Amino acid sequence: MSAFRHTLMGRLLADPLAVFAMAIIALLVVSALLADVIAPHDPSAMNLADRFASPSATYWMGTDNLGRDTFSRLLQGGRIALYVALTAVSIAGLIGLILGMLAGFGPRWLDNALLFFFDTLRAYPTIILALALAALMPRGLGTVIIVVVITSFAEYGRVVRTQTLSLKNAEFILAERAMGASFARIVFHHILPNVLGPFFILAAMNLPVVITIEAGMSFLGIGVPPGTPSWGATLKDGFDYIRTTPWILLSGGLPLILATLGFTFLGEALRDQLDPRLRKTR
Amino acid sequence: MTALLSLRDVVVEFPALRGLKALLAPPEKRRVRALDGISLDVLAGETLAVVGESGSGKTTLARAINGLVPLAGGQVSFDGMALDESPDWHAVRRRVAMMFQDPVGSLSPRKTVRDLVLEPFAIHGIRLQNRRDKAVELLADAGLGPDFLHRYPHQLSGGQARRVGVARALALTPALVLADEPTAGLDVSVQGEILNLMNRIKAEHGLTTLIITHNLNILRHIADRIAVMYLGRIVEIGPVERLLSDPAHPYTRALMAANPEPDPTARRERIVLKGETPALNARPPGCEFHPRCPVARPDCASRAPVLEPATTGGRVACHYPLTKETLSA
Amino acid sequence: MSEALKVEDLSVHYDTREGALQALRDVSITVPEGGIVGVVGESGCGKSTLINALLQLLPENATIPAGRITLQGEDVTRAGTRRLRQMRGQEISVVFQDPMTSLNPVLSIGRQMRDIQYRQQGSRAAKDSRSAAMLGRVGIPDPVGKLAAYPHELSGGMRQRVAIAMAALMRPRVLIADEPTTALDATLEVQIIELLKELQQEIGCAILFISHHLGVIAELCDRVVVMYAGVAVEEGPVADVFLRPGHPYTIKLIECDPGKLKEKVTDLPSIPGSLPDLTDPPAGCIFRPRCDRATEICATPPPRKGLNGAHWAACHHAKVDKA
Amino acid sequence: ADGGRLNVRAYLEPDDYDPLDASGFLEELLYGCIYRKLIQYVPGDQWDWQLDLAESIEQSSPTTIAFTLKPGQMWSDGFGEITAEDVKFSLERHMVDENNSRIRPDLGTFTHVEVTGTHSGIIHMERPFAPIWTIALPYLAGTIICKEAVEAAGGKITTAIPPAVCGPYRVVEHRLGERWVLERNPDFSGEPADFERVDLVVIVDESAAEIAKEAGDVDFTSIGPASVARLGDNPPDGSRLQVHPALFYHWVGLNVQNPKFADERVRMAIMHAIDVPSIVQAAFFDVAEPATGIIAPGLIGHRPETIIPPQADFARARALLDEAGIDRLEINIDVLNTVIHTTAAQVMQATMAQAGIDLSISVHESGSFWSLGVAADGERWQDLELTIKRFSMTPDPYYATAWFVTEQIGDWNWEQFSNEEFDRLHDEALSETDPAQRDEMYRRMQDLMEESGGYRFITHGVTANLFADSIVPATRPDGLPLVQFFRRA
Amino acid sequence: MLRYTFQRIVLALAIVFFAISALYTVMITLPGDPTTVLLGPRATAEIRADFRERMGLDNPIHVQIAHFWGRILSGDMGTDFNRNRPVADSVFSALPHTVALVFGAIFWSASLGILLGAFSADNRGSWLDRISGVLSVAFIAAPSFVVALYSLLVFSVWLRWFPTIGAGEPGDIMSRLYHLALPSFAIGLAWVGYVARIVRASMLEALGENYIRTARAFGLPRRTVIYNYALRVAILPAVQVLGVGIGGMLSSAVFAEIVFSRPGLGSLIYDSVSGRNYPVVMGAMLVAIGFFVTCALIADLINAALDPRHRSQR
Ligand SMILES: Nc1ncnc2c1ncn2[C@@H]1O[C@H](COP(=O)(O)OP(=O)(O)OP(=O)(O)O)[C@@H](O)[C@H]1O
Ligand SMILES: Nc1ncnc2c1ncn2[C@@H]1O[C@H](COP(=O)(O)OP(=O)(O)OP(=O)(O)O)[C@@H](O)[C@H]1O
Ligand SMILES: [Mg+2]
Ligand SMILES: [Mg+2]
Repeated sequence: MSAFRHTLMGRLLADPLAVFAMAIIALLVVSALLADVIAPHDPSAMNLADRFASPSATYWMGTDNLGRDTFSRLLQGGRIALYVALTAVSIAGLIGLILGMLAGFGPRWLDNALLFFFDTLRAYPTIILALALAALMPRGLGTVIIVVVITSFAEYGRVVRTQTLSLKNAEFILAERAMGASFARIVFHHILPNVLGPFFILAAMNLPVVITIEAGMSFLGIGVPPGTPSWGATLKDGFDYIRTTPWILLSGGLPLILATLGFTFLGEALRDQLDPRLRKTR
Repeated sequence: MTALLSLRDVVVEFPALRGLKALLAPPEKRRVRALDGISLDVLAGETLAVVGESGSGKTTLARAINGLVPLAGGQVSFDGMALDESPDWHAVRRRVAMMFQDPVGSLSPRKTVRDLVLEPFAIHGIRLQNRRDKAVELLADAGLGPDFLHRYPHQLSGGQARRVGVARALALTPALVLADEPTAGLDVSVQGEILNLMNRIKAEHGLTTLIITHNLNILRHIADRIAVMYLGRIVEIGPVERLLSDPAHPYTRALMAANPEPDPTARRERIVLKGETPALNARPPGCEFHPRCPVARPDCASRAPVLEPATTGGRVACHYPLTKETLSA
Repeated sequence: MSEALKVEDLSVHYDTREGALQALRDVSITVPEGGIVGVVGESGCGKSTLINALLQLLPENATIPAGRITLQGEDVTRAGTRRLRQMRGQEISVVFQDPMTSLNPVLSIGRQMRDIQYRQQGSRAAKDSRSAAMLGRVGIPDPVGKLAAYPHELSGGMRQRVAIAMAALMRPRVLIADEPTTALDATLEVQIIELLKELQQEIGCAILFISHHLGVIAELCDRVVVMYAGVAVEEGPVADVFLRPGHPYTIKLIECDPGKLKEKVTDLPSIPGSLPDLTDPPAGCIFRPRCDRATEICATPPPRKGLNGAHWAACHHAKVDKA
Repeated sequence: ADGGRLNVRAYLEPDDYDPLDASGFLEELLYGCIYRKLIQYVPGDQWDWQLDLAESIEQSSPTTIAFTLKPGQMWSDGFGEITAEDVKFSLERHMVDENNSRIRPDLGTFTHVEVTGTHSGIIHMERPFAPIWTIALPYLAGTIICKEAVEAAGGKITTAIPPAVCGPYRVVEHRLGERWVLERNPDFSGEPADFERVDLVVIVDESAAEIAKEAGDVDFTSIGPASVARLGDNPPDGSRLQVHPALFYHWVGLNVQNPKFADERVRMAIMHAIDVPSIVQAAFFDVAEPATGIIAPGLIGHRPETIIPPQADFARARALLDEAGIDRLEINIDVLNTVIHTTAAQVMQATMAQAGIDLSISVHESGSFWSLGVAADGERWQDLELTIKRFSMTPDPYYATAWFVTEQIGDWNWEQFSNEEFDRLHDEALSETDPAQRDEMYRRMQDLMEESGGYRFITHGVTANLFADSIVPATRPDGLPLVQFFRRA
Repeated sequence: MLRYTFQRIVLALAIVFFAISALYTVMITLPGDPTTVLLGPRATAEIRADFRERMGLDNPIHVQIAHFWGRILSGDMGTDFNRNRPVADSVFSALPHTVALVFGAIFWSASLGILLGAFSADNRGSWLDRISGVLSVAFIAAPSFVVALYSLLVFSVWLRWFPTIGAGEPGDIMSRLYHLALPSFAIGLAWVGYVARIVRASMLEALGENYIRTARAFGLPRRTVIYNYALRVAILPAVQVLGVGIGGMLSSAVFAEIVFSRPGLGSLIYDSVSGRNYPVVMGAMLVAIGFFVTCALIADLINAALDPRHRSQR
C-alpha cells in the first residue's frame, strides 16, 4: 500500500482535483466506448415526426431538426471527439517534440530556421488555414486532424524548444558532454525525459482546444461530413436552431466543457505531481 | 616526471555586451577574456590546486581543458595530443574525467544512481558482464551502499550526490581528473570523506588531479602545487608549502590571510584589499592588481608583470614580490 | 542584559508523505540585546527552519506543535498578521541564505529598497538617498548609480551586500543572517564579517548568525549554538564551546575541521554514519547512533548539563567544566 | 422605423453602383432605391409592370418598343432632366464589349435605342425577345443612369458616392462590409419618399438577422423556413410575417455523362429513390411545396405536375437496379455548406438506403462548390455524380432553361444534359410572342429534362419576411423587397 | 534592447513575406476558379478569359508572386475582383474594426483573466479558488460562436442592454465602444479562462520564490506583495500568450463578425476565400498576418521591458 502511495497514480489518487478530473475522463471514455450499448436511440435514425422534441423521458436531451436523439448523438460524438483529439494531439505533439528538441539543442542556424518556420505557421489564423485546407482535401475527420496538426505543432515545438534551451546549459548536460556522450544520446536519453513533463501538460490542455476547432469548422460548414454525430456538428445545429431549441446548444456544450475540465485539471494535477518543487509545498 | 597536461597561452572569450551596447561598443569591448594567456603544466601523478577570487576563471579553465568552452587562442596538449585542434573528444573524454561544481545539478535528474554510475560505460560502448555488480562495486568505492542503486538524484543529500559524481568520474580509471570545487557547501565531516576517497584512488591508480577550490583549509592536505588566479590570469604558482607559508604575490598573501580560523583566540593580521575586483572588460593598465595592492608602487600602473621564477620557488607575476624579509618587516 | 529574542522549546514539523518530519525539536535559544549569537550544524539540521519560524514565514506544510518565540517580550507565535507585519522589517529583519534568489529580479535595487521603507516618512528622493547611503556603508561603489541596477546586473558578492544593506536599513532590533558567506571566496567573506561587526556597533542590534563555517563563527560571534538533526545540542560562549566542547557531536565537528590541522595528513577526519531519519528519530539522544561514547542511558532523553556559567551541553556524559 | 428611419436587412453586400458590374438581386435592392427605370415591377402577388420614367411604352413591332418619357423628371445634383439620350446610353453600354457587362445576357437580342426626341425613343431588337418586358426593362439591365455624369466620371461609376441619382433616395455613406446609408433624395421628381433615412444593413447570417429584427435593430428581414414554422400564425409583438412563394429552384442533378449512370435504368432508379416530400418536410419545414420543374407557379411555362411523382417509389427503384444488374449502388452527392442543402442530403442519404443505394455526402464551401462542374477548373466536372443546387430566377422562363442547353456543358449545365430538341425549343421560345405557345414550349422542355433522368426537382422554396408593423413593405410576388415602395404605417 | 528589437523586426518582416508567398501558392492551387465564382452565371467565356488575363491568373505562380510583391512594395494592393475598387479600401476599412475587436478581447481577457488568476492563486485551495478554476476552464471550452450567440440573446434581446449588430456610428467613440462590448467579450471569454489559468500557475510559482519571502520578511503589505511583487513576474507568460494568441483571436473574429454582423478582417477574409477573391484574400491576409506579427513583436518587447533579465532567447 505504501509503495502504491508513491507511484504517480497513488499520488494522483490522493489529490481530490486529480480524482475529479480522472472521474470525468473515465466517464467520457467509458460512455464513448459503450456508446452503442448505452445510447437509448440510434444516433442517426431520423424521425421527422418527433423533431425539435423538448427533453423528456424518451429523449433525455431532446431531438434535433431531423428528430434524432441528441443524447445518443452526443454519446457517439464523444467517440469522434476523443479520437480526433487524441490522434491530432499525438501527431502534432510528436512533430513538435522532435522539431523542438532539434531547434533547442541543434546548431544555431537550425534553431533560427525552425523558429522561423514555427512562427510563420503560427502567423496564419487557424480558421483561414482550415478553410484553405478544407478546400484542398476531401471532407472528413482526416482533414480536421490535419488542420489541427498543422496549426498546433508549432506551439509544441516552441515550448519544447524553450525547455530544451533551458536544459541545454544545465550542468548535467555539460556533465554528459564531458563524459563524451554523443549528440543523439544527450537528446534522447537526457533531454527527452525532462521535456516530456511540461509537454504532456500542454498536450492535455490542448485536447479540448482541438474539439473546439472541430466545432468551429463545423460552424463554417467545413468540419466533419453532415450527419456525423460530432459535438461540433451538434453545436452547429444548436446554433442554427437556437430560437427553436435553445437546449441543443447547451447540451452540445456540456460534454465539451466536461472534457475540458477533465483534461485541464488532470494536466494541472500531473504537473503538480511531476514537478518536485510544486509537490513539496503541497 | 613529464607533463601530462600542458597549457600554453590559453585564451577564452565570452560575448560580453548585448543589444545596443554591443553594436556601439568598440570590437575589443564586445567580448570579455575570461582566461587571458594561461600557461601551466600538470605533471603526471601530481595534484594541482587552483584557487582565486570568485569569477577569476577557475571553472572556465577546467572547461577549456576538456573542450566544453571553445578556445580563442593558445594550445592545450594532453598526453601528447593537441586538444586545440579538434581532437576526437569522445576518446579524449574517456581519459579526462570531470567533477562538477554543483553535485546534484550535474546528475541527470530522471536517471537512477545505477544508471548514472554506469553512464560512462554506456557512452563508451563498453559491455559489462554484470551491470549491477559493477555499479555496486563503483558505489562501494565511493562509500555508498547498494541501497542507493535505485534512488534518483533528488533523493540524495549533497554529500551523497557528490560521491556519485566521484564514483562516476573515476569509473573508467581516467588519467586526469578535473575536480571543480568538490567540497563547496558541505560541512566539514562530509568534506573529509570526499577528499579521503580522492586521495585513496590517487594513491591506487596514480591519478593526476586538477582541483579547484576556495577552501583554503584543505589545500595543505591534498595539493602538491597551487596556482593562484586573478582576473583570468595566473598570478602565482608554486609548491603548496611555500605558498601557504610565504606567498610572494600580494594577492596570494591577502587570500591566505583572509581565511578565518576556528580558533576564537587566534590573532589575525590581514591585508585588507581596497576596492572592488575590476570587471573583465575594464582591466586596469599595467599590473591588474595594482589598484587594490597594498604595496603597489607608481610604476605598477604602467608596466604589466609576467610570470617569473620567484626567489623562493615557483613563479610569480609581480614586480615587487614579497619575501620573508618584507613580510616580517 | 535583557533578551532581544528568546526561543523556548520550539518544535517544527513538516508534513510529508513519509509522515511528520521533525525539523526542530525543543530548541531553545536566547539572543541578548546587542549580542551576536552563531548557529552551527550539519546541513539539513534545521537552521533555516528556525529562521523561518522566527519570522512566521514557514511553508504551508509546516506546523509548530510546541514552543514560544518572544521578540522583545512579545510572543510572535500569538501575534496577529497585522502586528507580525509591523514587527517584520522594523523590529526583526533578515538576510536570507541565497542572495541570488532573494531579490526580486524584475524590480530595480532602488525600488526594492524604497518599497521596504513604506512605513517611513519622507519623499521618494529622501528614501532613495537613505538607500544610497546604506549601500555606501556596505561598501558598494557608486551607490547612487546602483539604485537603478537590477539584481542580475550585480555580482554575487554585491547582491549579498545589497541584502545586508536592506536588512540594516530598517535599523532592526534583531538582525538575522542565514549563511551570508557561503559561495564567496575568503577575501569577500572577511569583508562581510567586518561589515556585520561594524553595523552591530553602530545600530546596536542583536545578531543571529548562521553558518557552518566554524572559522567565521569563531571570529564573529559572542555565543554559539550547536545544532544536530533538529536539536540544539550545545550552547555557550564561543571560546568555551570551541576550546572546551561538551557534546560529543561538537567535539567531533571541531575535530573534523581541516583548518585545525596544521600538518599535512593523508586522511582527513570525518564522523562515521549519517544523519538519522527525522521522520522517525531515535529515542533518547539524537546523536546516539553515531556516538562512540553512547551507553544504555543514552536511550533516554539527555539533560541539558550546565558546564560553566552560560555553557551547557545536552549529553548524559558531559563533564562539568572545572576551568 | 423610428423617426422616419428604415433599416432593411441585406443578406449580402451589394457590389457597387454601376449596373455594368451588377450580379444579382442585392444590387437591385440598392439600385431600386437610388435609380429609376422605364418600367418597374408592381408590388403585390401578380407579376406585372407599371410605368415609371416612361409616360407610355409599347411593343410597336415584334422587334421594336417605342417609349416616351415623362417630362420634367430630374437628375440630382444639377445634372438636369432625364432624357432619351440617358436611356440610350444606359442600355447600349451593356452591349459594348470593352465594358464587360456582367448582365448583358439579360438584354437578349437588344441592339440599340433610336432617339426620336428629347423624351422619346425606340428600343430595337435583332429578333423578338419576349423576356425584355419581364427581365430586361424592370430589372437590373433596365436601370437608367445619367449619361452626362457617368461620362464625366470616365464612363464608369467607381466613385464612393454615385454622381447623379434619380430615385427616391440618395447615398450618404457606404460603410464597407456593414451598411449603406441612404437618405431622402430632395431632387426626386416623384412623390417624396416616406423615410428620411434608409439603411441597407448587411447581415449574412439568418439567425443573426432574426435576432436583430427582434431587438429592433432592423425593420425588415427575410427569415428561414424553420423560423416560419416556429412563428407560424403568431409572430412576436409588433411584428408581422408574410410568406411568399419564391422563384428559385432547388433540384438534385445527376451527371448523365458519368459512365456510372450510362444505363438509363440506373438513372431512373435514382430518381425514383429520391423522396421529395420528406426533403421538403425536413429542410423546408413543410412551408414550401414540392416543385414540378424549374419554372415556378404563376410564370409562363409552369408544369402542373411531374412525370415521376414526387413521392419516392423504393420498390420501383430497387426493381430498376435489379434489372440493371446492380446490387448495391454507391454514389456521391456534392452539396454546398448551407443548412438546407446539407439537411436535404442527409434525408436523401437516409431514404435512398431503402432502395439499396449508399449515398455519401461531400460538402463544399462556396468557392469550391461553384466550380465543381466547370470545365475550365480541372477535371472534376467529368466525375461529378449527384449535386444539389439552387439557381435564382427572374420572372421569365427563358432565364431558367438558359443554363441547360448543350452549350452550357462545362459551365452551368453540370448534368451535362444535351438534347437537340431542348436546345431548339429554348432558342425558339425566346422569340415566341404568343404566351400560350411559349407556355407549351417550356413545359415540353421540362419534360425533356425529367425524361433524361438527370433532374429531380425539389421545391421553389418560399421567401418569408418578418417586419415591424410600423412599416408597410412592398414586395415582388416572389417576396423580394422593393424598398423604394416601402411606406410608414 | 534596440538590437533585439531590430532583429525581431527583421524576423517579423521575413515571416510576413514567407507566410504570404506560401499562402499565395496555396490559394492559386485551391480548386475553385475565381472567374466562375466571382463573375456570376451571366458571364460569358470571353468575359472570363479577359478577366483571367487582366488579373494575371495565367502566369506561372512565381511570376504572380513576384508581381504581387512588386505591387505591394509600390504601395498598391491591387483591385478587388468582385467590386471594382482598390483592395486597400476594403482592407483598411475593415482593419480598424478588427483591431478594435481584438484589443477589446485582449482588454477583457487581460483584465478579467489576470484578476481571476491572481485572486485564485491568492486564495489557493479555497472553494473560491475551485469555483474560479471550474469557471475559467469552462470559459476555455466555450466556442466563441456559442458565446457570441448566447450573449446576443441574453444581453441584446432579453435585457436590451447592448445592440445586436454593426460597429456603431463612425466618429462616435461611445457608440463604437457600445457596439464593441459584446463581440469582444465573446472572443475574449475563452482567453479570460486561459489567462486566468496561466496567471494562477505562474503566480503560485512566484509566490513560492525566495524574493516573495524576502518581501514578506520586510513586512510589506499583503497587497504590495501579491499584486506588485508576485503579479509583476507572474504576468510575463500571460503577456507572451496573449501576444501570440492574436492569431487565435483573428480566427474567433470570423465568428464574432458573422454573428454580430460587424465589418472586419475576419469576415472579409472568410468571404473572399469562399469567393476566391484572391486580391482581397492576399491583401487582407497580408494585413492580418502583419497585425499578428506586430502584436507578437509588441508582446515580446513588452516582455523584454517588464523583465530586465530578458535578453535574446539564448
Ligand atoms: N557562458 C558565459 N558567458 C559569459 N561570461 C561567462 C560565461 N561563463 C563564465 N563567464 C564569466 O567568466 C568569468 C569567469 O567565470 P568562472 O565561472 O570561470 O569563474 P570561477 O573562478 O569558477 O568563479 P567561482 O569561484 O564563482 O566558481 C566570470 O566573470 C564569468 O562571469
Ligand atoms: N518544506 C519542507 N517540507 C518538508 N521538509 C522540509 C521542508 N523544508 C525543509 N525540510 C527538511 O527539514 C530539515 C531542515 O531543513 P533546513 O532547511 O532548516 O536545514 P538547514 O539547516 O538550513 O540546512 P542547510 O545548511 O543546507 O541550509 C531538512 O531535513 C529538510 O529536508
Ligand atoms: Mg567556478
Ligand atoms: Mg539553510
